[in-house]
Amino acid sequence: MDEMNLSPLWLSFKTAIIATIIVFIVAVFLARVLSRRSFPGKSVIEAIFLLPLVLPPTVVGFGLLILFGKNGPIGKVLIEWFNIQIVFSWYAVIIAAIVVSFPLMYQSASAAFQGYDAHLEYAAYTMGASKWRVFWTISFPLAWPGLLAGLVLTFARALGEFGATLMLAGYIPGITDTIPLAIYFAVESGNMKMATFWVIIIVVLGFSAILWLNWWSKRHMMDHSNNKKA
Amino acid sequence: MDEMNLSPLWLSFKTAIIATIIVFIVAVFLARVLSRRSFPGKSVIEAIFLLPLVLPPTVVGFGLLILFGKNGPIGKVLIEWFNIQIVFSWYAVIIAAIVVSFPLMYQSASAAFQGYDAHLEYAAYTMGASKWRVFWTISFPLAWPGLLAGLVLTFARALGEFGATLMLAGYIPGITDTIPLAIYFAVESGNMKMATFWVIIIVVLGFSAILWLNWWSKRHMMDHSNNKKA
Amino acid sequence: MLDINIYKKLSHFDLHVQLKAQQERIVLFGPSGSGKTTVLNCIAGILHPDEGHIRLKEQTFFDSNDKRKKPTPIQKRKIGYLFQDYALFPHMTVEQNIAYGMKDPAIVKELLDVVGIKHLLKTYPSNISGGEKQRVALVRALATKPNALLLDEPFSALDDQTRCECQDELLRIHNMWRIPMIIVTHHLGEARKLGQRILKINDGTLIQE
Amino acid sequence: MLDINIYKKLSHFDLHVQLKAQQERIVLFGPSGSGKTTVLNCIAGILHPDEGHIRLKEQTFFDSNDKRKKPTPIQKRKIGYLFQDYALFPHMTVEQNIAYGMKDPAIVKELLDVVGIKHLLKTYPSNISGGEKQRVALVRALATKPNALLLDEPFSALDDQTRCECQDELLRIHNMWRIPMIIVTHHLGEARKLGQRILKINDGTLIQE
Amino acid sequence: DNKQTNEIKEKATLTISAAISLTDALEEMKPIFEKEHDVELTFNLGGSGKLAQQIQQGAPVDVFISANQDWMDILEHEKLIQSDTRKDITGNKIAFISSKKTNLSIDSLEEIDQLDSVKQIAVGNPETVPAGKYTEQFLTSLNKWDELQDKLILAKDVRQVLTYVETGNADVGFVYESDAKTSNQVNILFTADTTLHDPIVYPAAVMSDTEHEDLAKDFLRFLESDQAQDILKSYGFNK
Ligand SMILES: Nc1ncnc2c1ncn2[C@@H]1O[C@H](COP(=O)(O)OP(=O)(O)OP(=O)(O)O)[C@@H](O)[C@H]1O
Ligand SMILES: Nc1ncnc2c1ncn2[C@@H]1O[C@H](COP(=O)(O)OP(=O)(O)OP(=O)(O)O)[C@@H](O)[C@H]1O
Ligand code: MOO
Ligand SMILES: [Mg+2]
Ligand SMILES: [Mg+2]
Repeated sequence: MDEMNLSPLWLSFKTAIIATIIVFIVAVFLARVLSRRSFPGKSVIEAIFLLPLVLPPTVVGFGLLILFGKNGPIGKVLIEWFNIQIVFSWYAVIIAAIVVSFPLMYQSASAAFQGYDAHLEYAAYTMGASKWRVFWTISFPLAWPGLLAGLVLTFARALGEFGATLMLAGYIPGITDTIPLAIYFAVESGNMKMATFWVIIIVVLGFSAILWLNWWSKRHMMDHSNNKKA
Repeated sequence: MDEMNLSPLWLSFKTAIIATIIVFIVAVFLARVLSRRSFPGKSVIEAIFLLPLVLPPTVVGFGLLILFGKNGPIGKVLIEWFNIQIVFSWYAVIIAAIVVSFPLMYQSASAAFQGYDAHLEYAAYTMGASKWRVFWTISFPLAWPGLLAGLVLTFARALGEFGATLMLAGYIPGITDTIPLAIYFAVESGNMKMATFWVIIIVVLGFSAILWLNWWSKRHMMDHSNNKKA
Repeated sequence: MLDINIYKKLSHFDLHVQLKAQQERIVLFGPSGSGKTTVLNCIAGILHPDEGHIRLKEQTFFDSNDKRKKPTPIQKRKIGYLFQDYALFPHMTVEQNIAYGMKDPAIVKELLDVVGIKHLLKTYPSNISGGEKQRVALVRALATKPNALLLDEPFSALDDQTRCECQDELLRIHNMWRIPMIIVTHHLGEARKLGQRILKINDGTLIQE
Repeated sequence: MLDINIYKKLSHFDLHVQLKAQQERIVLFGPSGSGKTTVLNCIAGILHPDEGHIRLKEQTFFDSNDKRKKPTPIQKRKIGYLFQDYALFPHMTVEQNIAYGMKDPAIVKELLDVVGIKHLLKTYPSNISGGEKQRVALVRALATKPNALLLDEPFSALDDQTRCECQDELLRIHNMWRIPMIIVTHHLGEARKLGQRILKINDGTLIQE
Repeated sequence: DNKQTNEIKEKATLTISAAISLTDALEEMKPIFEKEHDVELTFNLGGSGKLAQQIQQGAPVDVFISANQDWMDILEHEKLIQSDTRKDITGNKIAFISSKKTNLSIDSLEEIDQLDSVKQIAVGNPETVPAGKYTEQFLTSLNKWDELQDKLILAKDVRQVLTYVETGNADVGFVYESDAKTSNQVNILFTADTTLHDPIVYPAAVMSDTEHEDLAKDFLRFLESDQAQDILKSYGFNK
């Protein structure tokens, strides 16, 4: 504990937030597009989205390594065209967090968009609102309780991600050492003090973020339901 | 691959199903009780439920090991009173799966119970229905889309659980070797064929279960919404 | 038999309603927003008055003077209630909706014929018209054979002929059951036809007619 | 100006409605379940006929003979619609509901006074009475200053006085805007007062009066 | 009475927590020992640290085979093992590997300076992975460790090092010789001079609270037999 390096805190925080934002946007979009549609193979697509949850994170990490590695189909292109090396970089940390938390957001969002009365969207359309506006002002707020649940799960999962990160990003102090990795290596080396320290940090970080999210949601998204019982 | 031992398949299947059922019952019950109530500290309790998601599974496993180990507060009691040894047994596999998948079900269920019109429950009460009956015939089916999402997440997560299991249950062939553990050890011993075999098995298993669940749900729980567009 | 005395603060006025009903049909008549639905909700147990009491037969549902007594839960009050917005269960067919609290299948069989929704039994509420929903809600409320009946604008979505048939049926059932009924309506003709007593309410206060 | 010809199979009968309207008020009058709401839904674009056409001004919204043409999406039709079940947005205050598609703030200001819901502007729809909801939905539909107006039982939850005030206001607005209006009602007096033409519908078929 | 017959019928089960690198060798020994002693062997495999922590928390283990002395020392200090049974049963070497696909030409220790040209070097985290610790000692004694810091990818175990090298994401890596032999996609360029790092040994011991003390001791004895040692050698382990 002598020379405490706090870089994992900042790194984990940054990663979890950015990953959550990206996952939220992509998953909400996909869920909205797919939720009111039915076509053959939809179930299969949705099952594929769940893959990162079914597979142990190490295996997910292995798959990502094959894809994004120096010789992988995506990794190669990125290096040759943009000179971006994914493996062992911060990008790897972000990608791992995104991939493992995506299924949580997708499932939650998909259920949320089925949960309210579609009639209200029609009402908005009759008032001349565009698809985009109806989405943001009607669908999104009505689906919010489910979306919030997904957000919380996503953030927590992204923050706690370990197995896939370790595989794709390696453990490079100062660059890819998120808190979960720091905890893992502290535990493995029997440094229980250090491990406990980081566990407390990640719990505090996770709690504050989730409590803040709930508070924010109550204030800005759910004020109408607070009034319900008045 | 010569002497293929299929015990991980059966073990993983059994574990995921039993864990999912237990998690479903407990999480739905808790979510229902807490969802329509507000008291100081509720957010904190709900954040605690999310702990197993924020912490890396290995750390969760370590925590469980301390709780359920021979000298742990719970482990001690179980051994002395019931002569049940948790560590290295199938119980450990189940416990690990339950703990890591609980947050997914709880969050989903909690959102689901906020999502429908509480007025309908009152209507059922005026017809003399008991709390229990209203729960099963009104609240539960109306919350179903969200509960289904939670079920899918729970099953997938329980099936894929690895880190906490390895810590609490060890890798004991024939007793605690779930598919994720089998994959891990196949990879560790460089047996890529075996690893690939198990990855395929777990994907097929996960997919079949999830597709079946969706199919069953469409048949038995959501027939009214199919009709909506007719 | 039904004895209520309700005082409740609402956002724009105070509700103060006192009434006693034997086995009679009382019409609650008053402008929109005057507190009619709120009165019914208090009797059914969905809302609670700030002060007062609610009694039916020998049972006391609510009494603000008796501090130890908790309000009787909705499901123990045996009060049939047709909600203004119907509150049909969207995941059940019309038949399942009606069967949910059904005590008297004989009545239901007759009613279905008279109010003309027999052909909709296997349909879900999202697939029927507004007036059809209202009639389903009516049959559902009557099917429970309650000790008292609350009807919140029971026929507002019906055309004159259907409305007339439904009114007649309601009168017939009242003759049979002899229970207190409180009927909310805006329609003066309907009030005269259905009400043995008509109570006018305005801004939360009763004006005996 | 409004020219419709709708053929649509429903579960218990076929809907077959043909009508042309200039800038006039048409009342659609008929028993519960006869297809009135379905007609309005087709005009608004929420449902599509199996065959026929729907035109307003120079625009063709739907034409089953023109295979290349897709039905015009709801939001491009500029048709104001008061839904039978109001369809107020539960997460917005009354004020936000009305402002959602508002084109004509002046009209809204006047309307709020006349229909008597001004004191509810900051309230959420779950906290207002049935008749109040209906008036909010009316103001919301008028606020969009549409090219045609569809009103599905717009005054069914109102007491006689409020109803009368609202009717008068509607007439005044029609005189100002001169747009086609289709009004569904069960109330014969209302039909006579509002309708420049009354169309009777029964089991999906029009009977010109 | 009934209970006794049950006990006689049931075969004793010996639980052995062993460093994961020994998996294949132990699997080959299993039937031999089981036949000789009418016992069932159960292996609990994992990283030495994880195994030791399980034992600290009261996991029912009879024999522990660690891949390093440190964890065994800790257990001994906590009196969890029977000190007199502790023996070093085998050893290993650090191997310097590269992917078969690359044409790197470092064939001996003398050419190690060419490491400067490679971009990434995978190595077990010296704080947790024994192989990493030995690699650190080895490179430190060559005065290379600090110089190469920026190129090091720290892995959580030796297998991860292998994966990085196999997939070409790291140019080279340091693993145990026994691990290198499990992969047919890597070349062993050379093995480290054993004098340049602490001896790599695998200590084994019987647990203090074992219920099968004699069998456990038999198993340790068996591990030292020629038959067992030959098996270990065939997988790259050397005392
Ligand atoms: N859930 C609620 N919370 C707070 N205030 C409410 C709520 N529902 C209604 N109110 C207000 O209470 C008053 C009485 O409402 P109530 O629903 O009892 O009227 P009503 O007589 O049934 O009217 P209507 O004929 O329009 O249905 C109104 O001013 C209304 O705005
Ligand atoms: N969503 C739907 N899907 C299928 N059938 C429907 C649907 N809505 C209504 N129907 C049926 O279509 C017919 C016409 O319904 P519609 O709602 O147009 O009647 P309406 O004239 O508006 O009646 P009301 O005055 O009771 O509202 C009815 O027989 C009804 O059961
Ligand atoms: O299994 Mo080990 O302890 O990394 O050699
Ligand atoms: Mg009312
Ligand atoms: Mg209608």
